[in-house]
Amino acid sequence: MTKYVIIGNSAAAIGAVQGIREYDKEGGITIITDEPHHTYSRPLISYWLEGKVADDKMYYRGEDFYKENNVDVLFSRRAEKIEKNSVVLDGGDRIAFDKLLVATGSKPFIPPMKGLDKVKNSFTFMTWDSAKAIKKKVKKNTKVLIIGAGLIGLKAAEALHHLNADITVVDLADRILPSILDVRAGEIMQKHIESKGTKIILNTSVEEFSPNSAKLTNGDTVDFDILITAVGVRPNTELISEAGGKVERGIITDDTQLTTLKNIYAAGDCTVSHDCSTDTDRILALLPNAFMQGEVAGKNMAGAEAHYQNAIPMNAIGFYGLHIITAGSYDGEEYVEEDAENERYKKLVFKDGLLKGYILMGDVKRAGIYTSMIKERIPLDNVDTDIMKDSPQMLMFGRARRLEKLGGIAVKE
Amino acid sequence: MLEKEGQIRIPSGCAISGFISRDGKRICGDRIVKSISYMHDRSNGLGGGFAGYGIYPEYKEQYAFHIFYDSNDARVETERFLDRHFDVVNLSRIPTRKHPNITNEPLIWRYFLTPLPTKLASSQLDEREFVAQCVININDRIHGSYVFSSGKNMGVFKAVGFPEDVGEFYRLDEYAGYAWTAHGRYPTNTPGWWGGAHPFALLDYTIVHNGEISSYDANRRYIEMYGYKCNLLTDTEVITYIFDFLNRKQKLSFEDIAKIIAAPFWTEIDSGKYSESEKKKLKYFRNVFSSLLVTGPFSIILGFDGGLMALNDRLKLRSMVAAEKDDMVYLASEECAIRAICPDADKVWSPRGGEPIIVTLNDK
Amino acid sequence: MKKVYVNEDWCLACHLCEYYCAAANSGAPNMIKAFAGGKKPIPRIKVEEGSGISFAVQCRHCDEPLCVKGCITGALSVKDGVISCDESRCVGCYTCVMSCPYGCIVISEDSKVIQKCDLCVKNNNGDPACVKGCPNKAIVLEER
Amino acid sequence: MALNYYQPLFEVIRDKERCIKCQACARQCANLVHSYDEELDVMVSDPTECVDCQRCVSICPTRALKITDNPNTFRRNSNWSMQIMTEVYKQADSGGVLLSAMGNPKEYPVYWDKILLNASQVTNPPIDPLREPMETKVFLGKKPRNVKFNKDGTVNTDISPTLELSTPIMFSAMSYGSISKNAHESLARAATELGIYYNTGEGGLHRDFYKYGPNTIVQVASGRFGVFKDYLETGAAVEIKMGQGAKPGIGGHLPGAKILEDISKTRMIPMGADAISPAPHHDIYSIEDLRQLVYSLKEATCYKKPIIVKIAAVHNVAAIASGIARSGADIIAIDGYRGGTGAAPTRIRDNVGIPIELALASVDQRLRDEGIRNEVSVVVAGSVRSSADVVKAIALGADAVYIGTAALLALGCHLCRSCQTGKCNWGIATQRPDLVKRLNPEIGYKRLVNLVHAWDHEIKEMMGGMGINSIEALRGNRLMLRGIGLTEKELEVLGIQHAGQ
Repeated sequence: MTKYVIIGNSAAAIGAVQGIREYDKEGGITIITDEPHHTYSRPLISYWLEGKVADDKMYYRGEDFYKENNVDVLFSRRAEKIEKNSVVLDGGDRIAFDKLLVATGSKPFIPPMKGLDKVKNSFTFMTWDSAKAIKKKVKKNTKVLIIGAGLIGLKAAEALHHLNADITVVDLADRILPSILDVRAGEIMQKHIESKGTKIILNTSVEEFSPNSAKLTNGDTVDFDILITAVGVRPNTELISEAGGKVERGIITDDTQLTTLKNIYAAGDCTVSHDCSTDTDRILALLPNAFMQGEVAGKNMAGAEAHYQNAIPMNAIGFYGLHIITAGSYDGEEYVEEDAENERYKKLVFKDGLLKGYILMGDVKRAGIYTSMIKERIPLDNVDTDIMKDSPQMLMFGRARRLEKLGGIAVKE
Repeated sequence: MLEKEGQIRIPSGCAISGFISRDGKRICGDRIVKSISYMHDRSNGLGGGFAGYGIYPEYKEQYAFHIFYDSNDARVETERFLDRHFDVVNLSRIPTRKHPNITNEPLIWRYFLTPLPTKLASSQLDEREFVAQCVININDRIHGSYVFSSGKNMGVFKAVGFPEDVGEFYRLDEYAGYAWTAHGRYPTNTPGWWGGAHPFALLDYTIVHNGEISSYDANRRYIEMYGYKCNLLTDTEVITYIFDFLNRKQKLSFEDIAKIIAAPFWTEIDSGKYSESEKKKLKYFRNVFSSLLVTGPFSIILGFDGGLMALNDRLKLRSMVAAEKDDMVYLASEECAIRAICPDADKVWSPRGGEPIIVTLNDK
Repeated sequence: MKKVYVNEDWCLACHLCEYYCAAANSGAPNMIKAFAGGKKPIPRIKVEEGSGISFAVQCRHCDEPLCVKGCITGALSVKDGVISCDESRCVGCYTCVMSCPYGCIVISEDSKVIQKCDLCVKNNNGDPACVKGCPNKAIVLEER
Repeated sequence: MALNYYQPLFEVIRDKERCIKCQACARQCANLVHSYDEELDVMVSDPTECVDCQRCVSICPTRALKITDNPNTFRRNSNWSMQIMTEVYKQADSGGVLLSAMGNPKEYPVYWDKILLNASQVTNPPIDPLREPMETKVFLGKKPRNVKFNKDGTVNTDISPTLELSTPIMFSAMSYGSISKNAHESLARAATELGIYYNTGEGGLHRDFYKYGPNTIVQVASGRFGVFKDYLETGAAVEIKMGQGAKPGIGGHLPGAKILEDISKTRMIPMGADAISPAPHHDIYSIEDLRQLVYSLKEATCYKKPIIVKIAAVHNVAAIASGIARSGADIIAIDGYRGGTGAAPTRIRDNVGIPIELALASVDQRLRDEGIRNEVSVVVAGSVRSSADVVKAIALGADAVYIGTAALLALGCHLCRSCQTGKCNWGIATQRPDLVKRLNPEIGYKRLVNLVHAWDHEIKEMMGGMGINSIEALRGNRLMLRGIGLTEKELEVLGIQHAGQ
């Protein structure tokens, strides 16, 4: 019987359990997690904070999940290091493995900021516990300063907005959500968020913190009751690097999710993925990506053969009720439709005869059809581009693809 | 006034019986009378009759015509016709015995005839066809005259009454033949007419029949295309003509005729029990002679020169029992009619629907 | 497993599948009530049409469902080959909308959750309403 | 036109309580009767072009629609009916011949409905078709006069070419062109599954349907469309069409607009050219000429296929049939005056020809009187509407029947009788691709199979009741028929007695 050990208890870990159990119903699986919770969905913490999701809906899988899949979970234990075929836990316990998955995710990055140590109510926003800590401190009109206008910072802002907090977001960059939106979409979104009463200050950083205020580089001073730092994340790669595995910006794996170490796999936000829209290696810290990597890792760990391919950056997210779906890269020829008044924006990016990326804001219906074009690299020659530009629909594809996909009939075009 | 056979189609139920000595032993007519009398309740007194084969050895080369006349005029006209077409070797009234239950008898005459060679030659017909045409002519054209028996060395005796009374009336104890058939009739809604009693005969073919065929008009309209006239509108008449047509004219064997009249079902034909050539033949028959398929319940005994044949409809909707004892074969609607004259049969069985029993003289 | 397939050769673009779907999933006892008072319940099937071609598109119930794999809450799951959504667990993030290659994840009227074809296993219809309602067998439920 | 002399025939009634504005009616009406007014958010209708084909009524998911007669009336007049007046107005407008489609709708007597069937009671048992075999197989073709024997004394079973039918029903001739490819496919597939035959009509045979050849009767008509070697060889039998019940004495005309690519190829005429079938075959001006064509076709098909001659039922049909029976033809098809058509001049359709029941009775009797009934099989057509009509036809003497209108009804036709417009909303009598696709042959053929199976069941029930367990014993069995409400003369022609006799 194979002994499986998984470090981590989030999407990649759960994907691995499902992947393993597809092929191996017998082998023992042990999950090591430094959190005390049944597996929960990390992206839901903002919904929890907002009050939209109750405690019992936070869980990523049902409460019988471990039992049904015959998984032992060691809660609130840290994996300190990997030695030979064992994981060494805090306190020195050793867990032997035949196959190991490192799904350690990432941690918030806190840049050095002057006076930060004086701030009493300083938080990050990555875990359920961090959200719980924030919730305790927030009441109506609580003044909140958020450093970082990226996905995490603005998701936190949205949640706190629903709790009627008084929010200011500060970012060094010249626009919000620079990792997923282009300039114009960023402007529309910024206007939308500001219209809801959230203050956004760009091109600015904190010069110095006092316990309840921050002096900004633009000369203003912002008072706050609590501070949330959300400027970025760093992958947890130490276990692998210390064990001698290859690590660059994240853990390096092949497309079976095997690290450079024998029998040791890695998946999720701690790894480097291959972005097929740009043909570059990068960290794709996305839940779907983590789950599918974990699942591929699990299948391979159980002796099946699986490969993880066609990964691309993509995000489906909404802020203050305005939805956006984006995917791929924005490097190429652009097709843009904009209706700023109705907060609608569409950008399609083409390169090398392929759809490479898109931004949909406001009307995001059927966006997955565009996603599939990027991931499957469907040549634009085979597509009616006028129909495609109008809206994502199956009609733009040739009859053969329609027959195959919708009629279940394989036909040569 | 009630209409008689020929004016209206009258369905009827019945009793039939028959036997044959394969060795050709001549058996007294009282045996068949005894046999049929045991099925008294299957008749209602409105018709009974007999056919005997081998009863006229002294005139076996002549056609024996038995004729009913309603009047002397009819007899005169008929005899004129006969004289024109035949050499009349002998003529006489058929001897009868007065019987309290047999009344309203017509004039009953018998003639032994040979076709006139000149007439036969000029008709360009074969002899039997010539005789058959003459019979049909008399029956169709001469009012009050009805030829009810016209074969060689055989004769039909029939009347309105219970069959045992009819047998006595015709003094059958004075005849002997190698084969006999008998019929007791149960017509519905008619007083019965002497001519309508069974057996029905043409040349040496006689039919006694129990049943009511549903294919009647299909059969009739087909057979009438070939010169037959179904004057009586009875099942027996049309069945007799079918046998005459298929056997005498189409030269088909009695075995094959059974495959036409009581054709196997398609499911049976296709069941694989037949050889390819047999299957082909069955299909051919069902195609070519489809209009001669007889449906509805029937059990018949066909008498012919030298043999008897019994046949049931293919669903066997009418009873029919057969028995064997030495050279004798017995056929009857009910077993009692056989036991009455052959209490110790070697074998008694019930033939299946559509399965013919054909018995011929050993020297034939 | 039996799945719904469409044959565009027989699609008449009558759009009745959309109405049968919407009514079946509306919770109303019949179609008239489902649309009464100007209500427009949203179907989980969509007829696409253009240049003489038309066909209905609905969830393919993929063997490797990207929507389920990507779902951040676990609201989407596969049971006996049927992919369905537990709307009480959906937060309306639309990750599935982003993932589905056929555009078959539908956004609810109030934009709060997603809805999708579950082959009518939940709405007491028994058979998929679109299949039953298609007048020309352009939509069939078959084992292939 | 500023003055409307005549009014729409129909009225659209929409129940607003039930209508959900799904617009299915608007999307399905080729006559553009329904439409959706987006501004007012209401469905509206203009009945001017409505033909009462019932497509919208059938497809409406909430049964919100009804089509009724327009209650508007002209002043009542028993002589000048509204229809006659309307026709006068139309002709005054157009100066043209009035065209109609499908069979004669006038109130002439329907003899089928004046004939009753027999059943067994007491003296002869009815047969239960669920318990006992009940046979409906028939053969069509010439029967030998005499049995021939081989040298070894066995029966020689060689026989003229024969059609074998599992049940005595075939699909009438309907050309590709007058009906759609999908309608043809439905008929062809159904005939194949049923073990019967369908008939190409005079429009040739589409290449896609050659595979159904063993169940196909190919027709040769006066226009000779699509007739060539492969065509003749592919069919199971060849039918010479001399006439059609709906329009005896005149030919046909398929407008060039319907001669699209496939039809042009199949008919072997240029695209867009009118397909005109002359009234006579110009090589047949006499019965001798017909005999020549019969034998030409036999030669062309190596004497392997039965030749059918189809005629319209006209006054001297019995004599004509007798001539055909002696012409070498194997089967005579007679089409009564209620037979359908894709287009016929109204006056011809409604006033020419005689009822099939009378024609059949006299033809069957005539052939028997002449002793030549076995020279040919007799197939009748022209409004055989039910299994009871089939049973009556067989008992009168037919070997089999052709059904056309009933088959089209199975495919959805609602007898709006507007085939000639080419806008059949049921996808049957049209070549418009968007309409043609409305008839999915997968559905169509099953409905035809269902119909014929149902009739076959009913035929067996009726036969069983009569104590007949094989259809051949019913053929010509007129004793099983009685007339009701018929005159002596009618009874005499039909060769049946009156009920009660």
